Amino acid sequence: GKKSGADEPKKIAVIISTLNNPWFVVLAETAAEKARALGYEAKIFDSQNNTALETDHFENAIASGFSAVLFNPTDADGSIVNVLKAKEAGLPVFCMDREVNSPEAATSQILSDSYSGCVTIGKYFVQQMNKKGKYVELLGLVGDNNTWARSKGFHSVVDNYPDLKMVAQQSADFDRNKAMEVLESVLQANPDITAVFCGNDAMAMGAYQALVAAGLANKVKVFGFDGAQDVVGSIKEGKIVATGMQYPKVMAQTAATFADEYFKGKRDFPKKMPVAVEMVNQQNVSDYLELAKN
Amino acid sequence: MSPKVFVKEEKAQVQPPTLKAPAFSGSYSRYLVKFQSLIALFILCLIISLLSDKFLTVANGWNVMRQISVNICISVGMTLVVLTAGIDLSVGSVLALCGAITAGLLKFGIELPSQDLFIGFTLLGVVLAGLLTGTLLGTFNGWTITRFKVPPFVATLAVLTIARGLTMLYTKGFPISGLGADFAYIGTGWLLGIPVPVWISGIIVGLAVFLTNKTRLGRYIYAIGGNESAARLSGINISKVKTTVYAIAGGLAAIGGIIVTSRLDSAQPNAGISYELDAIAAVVIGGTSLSGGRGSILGTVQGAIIIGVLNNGLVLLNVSPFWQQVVKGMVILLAVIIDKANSKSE
Amino acid sequence: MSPKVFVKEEKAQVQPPTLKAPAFSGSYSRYLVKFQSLIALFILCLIISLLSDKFLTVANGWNVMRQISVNICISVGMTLVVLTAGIDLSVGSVLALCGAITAGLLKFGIELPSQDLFIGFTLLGVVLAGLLTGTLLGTFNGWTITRFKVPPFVATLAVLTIARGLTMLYTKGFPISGLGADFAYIGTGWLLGIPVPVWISGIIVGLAVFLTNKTRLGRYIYAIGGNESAARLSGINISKVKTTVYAIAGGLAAIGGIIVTSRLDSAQPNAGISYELDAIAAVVIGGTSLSGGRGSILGTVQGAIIIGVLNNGLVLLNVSPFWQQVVKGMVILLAVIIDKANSKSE
Amino acid sequence: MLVAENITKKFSGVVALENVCLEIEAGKVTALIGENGAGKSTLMKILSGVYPDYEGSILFRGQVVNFANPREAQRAGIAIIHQELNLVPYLSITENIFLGREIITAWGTLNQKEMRRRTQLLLHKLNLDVNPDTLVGELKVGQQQVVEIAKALLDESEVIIMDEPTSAISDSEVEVLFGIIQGLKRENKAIVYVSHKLDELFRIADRFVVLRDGRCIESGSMQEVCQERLIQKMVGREINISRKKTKNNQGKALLSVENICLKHPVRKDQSLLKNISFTLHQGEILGLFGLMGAGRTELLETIFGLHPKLATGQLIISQQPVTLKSPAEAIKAGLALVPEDRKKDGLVLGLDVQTNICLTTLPDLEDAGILNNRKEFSLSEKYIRDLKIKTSSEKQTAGNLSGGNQQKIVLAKWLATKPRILLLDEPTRGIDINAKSEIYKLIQELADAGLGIIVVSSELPEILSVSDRILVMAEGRLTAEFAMEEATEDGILKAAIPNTI
Ligand SMILES: Nc1ncnc2c1ncn2[C@@H]1O[C@H](COP(=O)(O)OP(=O)(O)OP(=O)(O)O)[C@@H](O)[C@H]1O
Ligand SMILES: Nc1ncnc2c1ncn2[C@@H]1O[C@H](COP(=O)(O)OP(=O)(O)OP(=O)(O)O)[C@@H](O)[C@H]1O
Ligand SMILES: [Mg+2]
Ligand SMILES: [Mg+2]
Repeated sequence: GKKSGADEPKKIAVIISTLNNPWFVVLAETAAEKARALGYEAKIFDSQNNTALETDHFENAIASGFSAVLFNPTDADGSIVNVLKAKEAGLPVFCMDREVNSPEAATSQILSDSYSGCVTIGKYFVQQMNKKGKYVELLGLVGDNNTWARSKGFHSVVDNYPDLKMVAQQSADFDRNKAMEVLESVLQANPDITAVFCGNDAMAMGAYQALVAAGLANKVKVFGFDGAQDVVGSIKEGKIVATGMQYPKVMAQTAATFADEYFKGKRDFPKKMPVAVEMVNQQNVSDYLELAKN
Repeated sequence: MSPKVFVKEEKAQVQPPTLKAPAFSGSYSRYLVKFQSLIALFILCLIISLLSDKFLTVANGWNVMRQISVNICISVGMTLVVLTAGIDLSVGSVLALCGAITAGLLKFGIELPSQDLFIGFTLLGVVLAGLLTGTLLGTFNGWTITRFKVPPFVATLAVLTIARGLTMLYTKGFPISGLGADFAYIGTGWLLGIPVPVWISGIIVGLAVFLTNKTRLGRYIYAIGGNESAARLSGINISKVKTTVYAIAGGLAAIGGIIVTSRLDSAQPNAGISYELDAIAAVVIGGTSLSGGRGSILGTVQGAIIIGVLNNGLVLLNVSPFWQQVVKGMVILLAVIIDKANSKSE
Repeated sequence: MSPKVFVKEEKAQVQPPTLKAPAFSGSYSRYLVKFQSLIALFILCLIISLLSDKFLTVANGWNVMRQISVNICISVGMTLVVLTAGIDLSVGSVLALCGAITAGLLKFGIELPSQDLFIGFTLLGVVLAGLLTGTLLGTFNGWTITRFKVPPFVATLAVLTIARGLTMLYTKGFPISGLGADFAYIGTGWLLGIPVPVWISGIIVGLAVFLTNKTRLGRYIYAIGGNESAARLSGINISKVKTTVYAIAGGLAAIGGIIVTSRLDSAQPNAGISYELDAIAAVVIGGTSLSGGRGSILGTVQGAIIIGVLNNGLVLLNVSPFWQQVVKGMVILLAVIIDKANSKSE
Repeated sequence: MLVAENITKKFSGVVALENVCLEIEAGKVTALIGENGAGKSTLMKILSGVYPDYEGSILFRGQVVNFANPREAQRAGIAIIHQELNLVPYLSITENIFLGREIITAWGTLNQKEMRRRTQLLLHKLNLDVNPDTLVGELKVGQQQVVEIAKALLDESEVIIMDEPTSAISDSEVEVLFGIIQGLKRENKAIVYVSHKLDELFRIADRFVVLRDGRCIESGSMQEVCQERLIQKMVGREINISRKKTKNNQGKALLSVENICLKHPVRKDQSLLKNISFTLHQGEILGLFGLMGAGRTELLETIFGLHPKLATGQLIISQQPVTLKSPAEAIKAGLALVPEDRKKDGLVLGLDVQTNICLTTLPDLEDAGILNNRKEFSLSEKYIRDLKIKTSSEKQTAGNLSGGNQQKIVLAKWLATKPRILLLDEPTRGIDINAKSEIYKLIQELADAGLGIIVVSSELPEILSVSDRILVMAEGRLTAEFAMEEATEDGILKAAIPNTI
């Protein structure tokens, strides 16, 4: 048997939407590390982008005696029930990066604002393109709401310029290989594009690869989102124009610290704590090289 | 698919010729009490409960049962399909589409602004609509398979893609959420101390056991899978039986979709991805042969429980997510090997 | 697997009895010129080229060929497996693991700090290491299937999960990028006006056609798939042949992994997800029977081309991502139906 | 009662039937005879609704009928026992017999009790003493054939077609079947009986129809015809099978079997073979007789290395003790086994004739590891010629050939290995008299060439006509050995009947 009681460290569950993408791996592992550093047991759950599996994780976490959840939801609406379930069971939930659409459910939400991040990128895009030209957008998974938050933020700016023409909008599932293949095909039909906007950095790298193979790397500007290490490096080398820098580590550490404070009695957490997405481009890339290192 | 009449390697359960009729026993023992995977399941539970004191609790028991209820719905349909020597890869997408349609109709009804028309739906209405969608998609599967002789693998793979696309079109890629407490009862409520989804999957299992053992259709399903040409020569309408089976599988996927949607209070456009693999795994671990004709519903239920316990146990034991996959693969392999070794030495 | 004596649907290629020996022609026509899906492919190409003038260009031709080269590598292995009436679901994960190991060894070598040991690898070394990994995993598949009689579906499903877990463990979930220009040549280079991946897949297809038609192993593969027990009685070592076939499939998945990794200049831990479905689709569209014993490598190549052309065409025509899936599913279904209708009326 | 007029049927170019007319009368047994591939089964399948598309017309009780499927024919009163077994292996005997016509309770559920009861009755009538709940896959081929017969007798059909019902059953079951046929005749049923066993036909048939190459050659009353004439009509020339003269000069011992035992694969405490010892000499044809289930097949399989884990005992081949652990080793040691079930163990039905023939000898057909198509072709061509295999070409799919020709392919593929010891398990099952005599001739030639041959057969006349020496088995034991001079039908049968009954 196991001993139970006060001398055993509290357990913190880190429930992450997916570990199939390095960005989320960083988020998860930082959160777990920080929790461990603060003296707790921590365990990572991978929801595999599946809200139903996430529900299972919550149930299992509650059943097996976890005391708090550091949470990266799969879906803003679908995950609400899960958060409420934890709340009912007396577990505080701290959302990281993605929010759940319920003001009361989570104890606190530390959010990266994809929409406004992409607004910023959209503005820079317009500027870099001189308000005209043909471009391609590569979407992430079409069933994923982050895909649309980013796409909408971007289009909220770019669609105001009629001379910026989107000649193709295709999905590449956040996947590097798929992005390359899709862009290869798109380039056959539209060799005259001058920019590609990608919903994440993996796709941006894939798109860049396709452009290199087609000999168009110098003519077409690639924009990404996430702030992945290789993209930040590529921005420095001038291969990619810009990306949105999200701060997974900051968000994860804040969430873990909040949990620690919660256990110590603090209750008045900010309901929403936005962590701005900063745009990385050629000018400021040196500030971010260190940050992007994993 | 394999009408070998005399299978030598087979474990032959030769019964000594008894002259007094043992009434039902024979046929029962074959269909029902084939607790093939039970030993593997038992070992698995034993190990987990030795390692974690949270495993063998009532709460966790309901937990596991509720979690596998969706897989059980799908796997039961899959078992019927596999018994006819077919396969249905479309169940995951069908689940998503039916969930979306149920949620969409419940929340928005049907609006045709051009005609100034609005149709609202009751809870029963949307559930029936969801079921109907699933059954229709299943019927479509059956139709292409029987009418055009498209191999089931391809036909249902195509429907997998099509249904996923339709889900995206219907939802425009966004989840449909906020479906109300009544609807949530289906997935989260309790009845007589048992979670509603467990009731639903239990009833489905009961009906399917009845179907396979006690009805003509069930008999025909086994016959078609065992030797299709013999079944045809016996005057069985192969197309009708197969189409019915795929329709049932579609309907059961729809039920799964409704449960998932209700549990989450939200229809996710990418729900159910790769559920077909879980379902087929449950079917095969449960001892049903992919070449048809042999297997049982209760075997599949055991298979689903093994998978569910495994998922639950790995989490309870705090296995890291990356290791989880390795361990899960190994355990599934071991479960089947133990099972084989066991049934051979018998 | 299906010893039906009078297969009605079968197109019997009865040739008039020729008295003079037709030397080679006969057996060639059986294995090679089974251009089953050619009509579907032709119609598809026709429609796309009518709708987009960019489709029928040399550049786009190479484009499509390069894009399908990975699927062709995998599908060729899958064809061999399916011909023995098996299936290999693990190819996608094996591809990812082999890609990761190749990239990892190339970039970091093997470091054992405790022993103060560092082993660097040449390009050839890492490629061989990747190949070896794939072949070993394939052998493992074959071993569990033949030694423990685990159904191929389950055995390879388990390895699918295990290999994915190992990939995650090896890469810790991060891509391994920046592999250098030499390595990139494998996936992106050109040789004599033809992309290197196309060379690779072409050579593999050539070898596989040779294997299936001109060697003992090939004959045995067909025999095992056609009637395993007759093959066993004929003195064929079933286990050896099957293990070899799964090993080849693993090795070819590794080649696919090396190409993908080289093309992206990066090994992605989540590479290859659901590639097995694409491969099986190519195999089945190409006319190979999932119950084994019937089919051909060149059929599979046609199947892969159909899928590749379809993916390419949908993007060229800028079909919306929502509709793409619907259209893709429909076209695959239609392709198979046309094919069936065509081979019947012949 | 049932009249077929000018039936023509083509299979993708091959004409299987051409303007065939047939009349079947109530209360009579009409025998349908012809060589392998003459079109007998095809004609029967047309009558019973299996092939709905054909040219010509069928009149049943004076009315033109066109059955769309076998079920319609069955409902109209035409039942058929197919030549190829059509059973579902994983269903029980009861379930197979009632397949497609289950008895339903008032609740709409299956009435298992009643179906089981009626099955029990049927099995009793047919003298098959097994539990109706036994899975058909667990039955021996002969027992399966009995189940197939039971299926046809379940409904009170007006016309019962029997396509080689006795090809897999032994004499005692044949007697039971003939009793039943007599009963059916008395009930004024019409029976069509297809068989290659002419002596059977003379016992039960009233009329005969001879088919050759898809054409009706002659028909008439059985009384007015003699065996020679029938054979001549069938084959187009004369054949006579006579009892061979025995050789007395025994060659060297080729194969000695010592104390072979074989455990039951499931019930480990029981044995399928018990202490079997015998010797086979060079140039000798050793007949192995026994009733259904005596263990002859198991014996041959054990010798051939198919049961390495369950078998014990010693094999001595040419004075060398050997242990055979797999068919591959057995082949290397000079053994060849022609299995009793050609569909299941003999042929890859989906592959062509050439590939099937060459399958056992591929290493010899290679040049530097690459198969030589010319060698494959000439090998298969040689055997197609030598064994007179009737096929449109060596590329024909094996599954499309008639049963007899399939059997010849199996023989060919084993002869190609140039064996020293040939094990033949029911080599003439389902084979026409012409082919049979050819196979007998072949066996004789092979023996003369110095091979040792073991022939398993359930037909006494066959055993008596081919063997140099006869062994008899019952319940897994050797019960008797006869030199040819002292062999009598009575003596052999007595030894074959198990003591326990
Ligand atoms: N489905 C089919 N496709 C092609 N040819 C066929 C098919 N069925 C039968 N045949 C051919 O038709 C001819 C007649 O076959 P059938 O089976 O009727 O012969 P049979 O008289 O019953 O012979 P056996 O005595 O060997 O049973 C043969 O040449 C056979 O090869
Ligand atoms: N795989 C098996 N499982 C169980 N019992 C078996 C199996 N194989 C054979 N038997 C039993 O072994 C006994 C001997 O069978 P065997 O096939 O050797 O008989 P046989 O003399 O060749 O008969 P037949 O004339 O039918 O070929 C039979 O009683 C049969 O029921
Ligand atoms: Mg016949
Ligand atoms: Mg036998």
